Amino acid sequence: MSTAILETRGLNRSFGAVTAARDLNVRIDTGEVVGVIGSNGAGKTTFINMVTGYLPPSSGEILFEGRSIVGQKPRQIIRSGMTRSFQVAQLFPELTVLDNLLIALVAAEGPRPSFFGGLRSRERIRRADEILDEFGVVRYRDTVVRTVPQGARKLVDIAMALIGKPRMLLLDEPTSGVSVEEKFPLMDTVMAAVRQHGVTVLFVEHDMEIVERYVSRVLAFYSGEIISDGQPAAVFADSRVQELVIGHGHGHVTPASQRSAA
Amino acid sequence: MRRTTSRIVPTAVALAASLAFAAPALAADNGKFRIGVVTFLSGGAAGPFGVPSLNGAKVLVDALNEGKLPAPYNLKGINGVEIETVIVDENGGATKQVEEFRNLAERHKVDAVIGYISSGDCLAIAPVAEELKMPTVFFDCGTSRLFEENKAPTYVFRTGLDAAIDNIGAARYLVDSGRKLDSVASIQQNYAWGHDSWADFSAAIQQLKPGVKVATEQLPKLFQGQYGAEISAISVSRPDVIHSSFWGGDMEALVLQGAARGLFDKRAAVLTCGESALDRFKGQAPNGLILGARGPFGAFAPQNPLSDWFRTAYRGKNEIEPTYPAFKMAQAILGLKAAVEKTGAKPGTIPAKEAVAKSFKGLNFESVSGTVQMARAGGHQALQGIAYGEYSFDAKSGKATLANVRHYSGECVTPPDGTTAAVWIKAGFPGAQCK
Amino acid sequence: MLRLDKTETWLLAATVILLTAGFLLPSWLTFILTLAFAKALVVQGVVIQMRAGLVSFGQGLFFCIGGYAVGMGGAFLDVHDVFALIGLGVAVAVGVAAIIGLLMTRYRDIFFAMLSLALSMILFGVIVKNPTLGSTDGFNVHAPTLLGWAPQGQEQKLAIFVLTVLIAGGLALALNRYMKSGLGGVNEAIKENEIRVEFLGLSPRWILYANYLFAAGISAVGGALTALATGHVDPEMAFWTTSGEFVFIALLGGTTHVAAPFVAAVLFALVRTYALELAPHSWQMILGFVLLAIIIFLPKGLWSLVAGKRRAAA
Amino acid sequence: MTTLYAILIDGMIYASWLFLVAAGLTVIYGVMRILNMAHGSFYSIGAYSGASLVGWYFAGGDGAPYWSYLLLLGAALAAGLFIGLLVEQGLLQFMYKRDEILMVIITYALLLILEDATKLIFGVDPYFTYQPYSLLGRSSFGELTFANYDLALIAVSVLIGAACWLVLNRTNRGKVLRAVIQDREIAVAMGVNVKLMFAATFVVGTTLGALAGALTAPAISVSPGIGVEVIVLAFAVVVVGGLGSIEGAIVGALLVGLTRSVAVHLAPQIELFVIYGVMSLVLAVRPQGLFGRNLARKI
Repeated sequence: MSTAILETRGLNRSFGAVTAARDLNVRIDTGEVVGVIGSNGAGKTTFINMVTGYLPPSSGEILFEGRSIVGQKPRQIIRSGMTRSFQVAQLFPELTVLDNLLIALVAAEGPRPSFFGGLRSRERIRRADEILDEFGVVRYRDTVVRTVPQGARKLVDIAMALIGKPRMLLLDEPTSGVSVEEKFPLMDTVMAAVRQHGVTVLFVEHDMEIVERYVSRVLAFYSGEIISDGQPAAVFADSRVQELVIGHGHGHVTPASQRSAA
Repeated sequence: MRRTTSRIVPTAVALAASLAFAAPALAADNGKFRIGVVTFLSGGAAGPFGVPSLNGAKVLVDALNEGKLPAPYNLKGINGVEIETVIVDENGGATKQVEEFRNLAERHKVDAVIGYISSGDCLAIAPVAEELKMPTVFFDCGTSRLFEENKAPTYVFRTGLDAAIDNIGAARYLVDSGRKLDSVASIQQNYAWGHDSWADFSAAIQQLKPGVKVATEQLPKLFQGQYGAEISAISVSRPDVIHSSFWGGDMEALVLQGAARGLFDKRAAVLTCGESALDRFKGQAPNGLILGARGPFGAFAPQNPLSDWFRTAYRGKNEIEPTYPAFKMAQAILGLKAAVEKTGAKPGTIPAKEAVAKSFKGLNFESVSGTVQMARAGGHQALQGIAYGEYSFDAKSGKATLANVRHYSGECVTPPDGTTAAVWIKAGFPGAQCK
Repeated sequence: MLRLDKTETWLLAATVILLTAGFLLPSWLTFILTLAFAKALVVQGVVIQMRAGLVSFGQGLFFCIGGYAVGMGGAFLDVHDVFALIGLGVAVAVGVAAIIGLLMTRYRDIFFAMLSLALSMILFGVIVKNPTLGSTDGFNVHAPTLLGWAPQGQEQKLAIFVLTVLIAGGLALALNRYMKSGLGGVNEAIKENEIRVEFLGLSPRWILYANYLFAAGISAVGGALTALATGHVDPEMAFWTTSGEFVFIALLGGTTHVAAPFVAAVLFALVRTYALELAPHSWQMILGFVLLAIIIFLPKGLWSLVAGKRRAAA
Repeated sequence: MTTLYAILIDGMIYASWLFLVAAGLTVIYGVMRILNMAHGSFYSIGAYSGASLVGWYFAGGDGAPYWSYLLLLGAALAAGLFIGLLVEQGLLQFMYKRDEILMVIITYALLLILEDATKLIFGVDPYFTYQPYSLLGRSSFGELTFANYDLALIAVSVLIGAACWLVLNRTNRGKVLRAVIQDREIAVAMGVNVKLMFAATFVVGTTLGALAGALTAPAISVSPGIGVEVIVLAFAVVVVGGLGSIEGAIVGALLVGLTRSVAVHLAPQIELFVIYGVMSLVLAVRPQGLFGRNLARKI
């Protein structure tokens, strides 16, 4: 019997008239790799935003490793061991990839960065280079992020999320805006890294092939509710999922990528 | 990026150095008598004070260089040496002025500095002038603190009057003119000038007519321009007299808006700086409005060969009557000339600054405002009377004149040395000699 | 580690050169330099906030506090030692910053700019309303002493120049370390993407707060030195146009290098002095055009010129 | 009692003036996201052109005095159009890519330039063109007298406020404008000519500024530096009301205007702080101003 790392009870959230989350009860066990599918506006990102403290839920309970984290700031949740990546990579566009990682490393060392200890310490640069290597983006080391291709940016984004040595990682559409040929290599790299760190993963994804290939379990969202939860095969077989999610899902792969590219 | 300092540091030093050596060239010792003239060329004080004073300076300096002045100033330039002016804008705050003063003294190597309208600038400059041993003539700033803080001056002189005198004079004028005077309303610009003026006036009026009530004290921001609320507040408080030290555009705006709203109907109002707009009101000011000129200047200046000459020369150049700032500047320059020439240095030479300061101390000299005695602050502060009069506009001729003018001698309105204006007023003007 | 990097070596060199220059240059020039360096310290305060994406149009607040601390310390507390006076200024400034910083760090962009402007204008108002502080006229600073030594006249000016150069040099070293430190890096990161910083587990607000206090402290030193040099303080120091000047100089130099504000401040002082002589009626206009030119042609400030040259040379 | 309605009328008059001064600023910010420091210069340029034109007209002597009001408007329009086009076409249009705060500094440079330019063109002598002000006479309420010109100003600014609001909320042009405000990219995609919109908006903004100046000119003595004086005021009003919102500017002006007139009548001592006090207070409670929208960033 494995233990729940993340659990939500009766989570609700509405924006005015729109309900983005209705009575979400999710339980994710340590070591799972969970995929979240659903058409746009189904409430996937809202779910991640609530869990990571960016959006306060209208009502409901969120437990991380048994402790309630509702009302905590994102930074507190991050420090307690749950980090996330973003649909549109959230980086420091005018800084080099290396500096992006160095700052993530500084952050990982504690909430009060030193006034005078240099940012580019040998130790940090060594660690950063390891990470660059691990994620296969060495060639962008000294490039300004603004000019780095989407796929690489996504990797850096995820790498920065992993630097904090989280026990749980939430990936928001890791392959959106990434070219078809880049997708699988990217996911392979990510999952390899994740497995190596032994991190529990939940990721939102439109691309069903990706989901099928990497997850042990699927949550299907539709208009703020979970309409199906279980083994990928089972979920995909579900008629409602077929009709409400996959139909839309595929239809929305391209728009999604456009959106995040913009 | 790191390595770049290597270039910038030397460049900066080189730049500084080159300037240092450029400096003497700039202050070419051309044998002329160099005067730094500092007055407002921008900002709100430029129009009413700065430019008239600068025009006054130009008229006078040109005429002096051509030796056109009536006696006793018919000696060309200053002591026979041609005058050259270095003009500096007084705008920008005391810190900048101190910087510029040092430039004048050490880079331009001027022989004397004349200027400063802002009291803040005078207070900041005085110690620097003493430190640099630079004869400095303040022509307009009125703060009483000038010689209260700088007790033993050597090089600092003021040919203009202490602002306390404006307000003591104003109080006397009101009392002597026998008006109904049970309550006074005050409207001053909200800065040192306004605060001090009101402090002096209210103290003086209390002395001269005990029991006067203060109807209201309005302190609008400097350069506010809109006085609707203040005018209502004053009207509501129903004072017999309104006192204001407003100057420049603010004063004109107050008069215009007040007149349009009947503020000055059936009550007296005294404007201590009013004369500077005598010819600008064009009948918009009500007849009977009491105006001052911060001394016997402008329209209050006595008839004498010098003032007649100055008026004509000024009109000739600027098509308008010279106002008091022009007179005060002229007075400062004449004072300096008189002081230099009294050193006895042989004509055509520039005496040492120490000598100039020595002979300026306690000097008596003829001026566009009559005879001036440097008889206060140990001979560093001019002692002169003050005058007030009522605005009277003749619609037909379109000319404005002053009616019911009263003059008060310097001894009547000026505190003797060794006491501050405030103390002197509180004590009931001991030793004041008024006819 | 106390190994000096290249910048630091050069900063030390510059400090030494300037110290010697102080004894050779004419006193009007050393005076301009004194004021310029003092001003540059305030500009440093503006710059470190710019690096975090905040533009302060009210740095004059702390400049003024520093200056008045010197003036009032001498006039009312009978403190005359320069170090005590400067310390006093810094203490008060940081104290004030610690309070209003709690409010300020909630704002970004123009709101930060406007609110900082409003706050410094409030101080301006308070002083103007206060006759014992000389209202708009301000008041003169008592002659200071250096650890018991009371220099006079020329000697005093020189002493203050030396003091200013030493303090400026020291602070430049510290700032250089700060800019290259972890915290310095995070400050730039906040400018780039505040949300990401939050999602790295840091508190942007706390970091901006620390930055704000630091900036306040430096600016106060600048104010104190200015007051000591000119021997006079007045509320103009807190007026918004004064703060505008600091922003002006910050842009002139650029935010990329610790030495830039110093060079920019010197250039500014010289440009202004000469503009004032060449065109006493339109020197502001000249400044305006210079500022525009900088923004249009050198968006990263004069420093990019030097940096650019280097790149070209390399 | 008297004091009460004195406070109200004075407050109204001052508020309407504040609105006149702030309207142009908020319009420009609302559409272009430019916090225009040079707005004060537009105000003073308007004031100077109005004053000099009217002064010249009356110097000419004969001529129906009432035409002078048209001259004021004419001067304001001419000045606004000219300087607006000059600045927008000559400078700003190349700067729209820059970020908000840099635009503030660019307009600060503009302010420095325009201040001296005005001085060089119009000189430093105060312009004192009282005729349009005294022409309308006065009216008395009980023991208080007001200048009809000031009362008329209330009407004018109400008109202008209404006009701005209607254009923005009730016309197609306005709807397009609001689209531009909401999202520039989408507006462009929709084929809106943003360049034109911006140019038009800026000119309207400057003209409003110039108009405020021209309408104030007869009541004051126009002298150097009046521009700089109004900037901070206008900022305060706009920031209180919420940057870029006309409704905000109206409410901001009323709030500041009335508070100030209360202070003047009941506690003259604090007059100097009122404006910044109100501003800091509002910002502390509602950072985006009373009517300002604050958009949470989407991630």
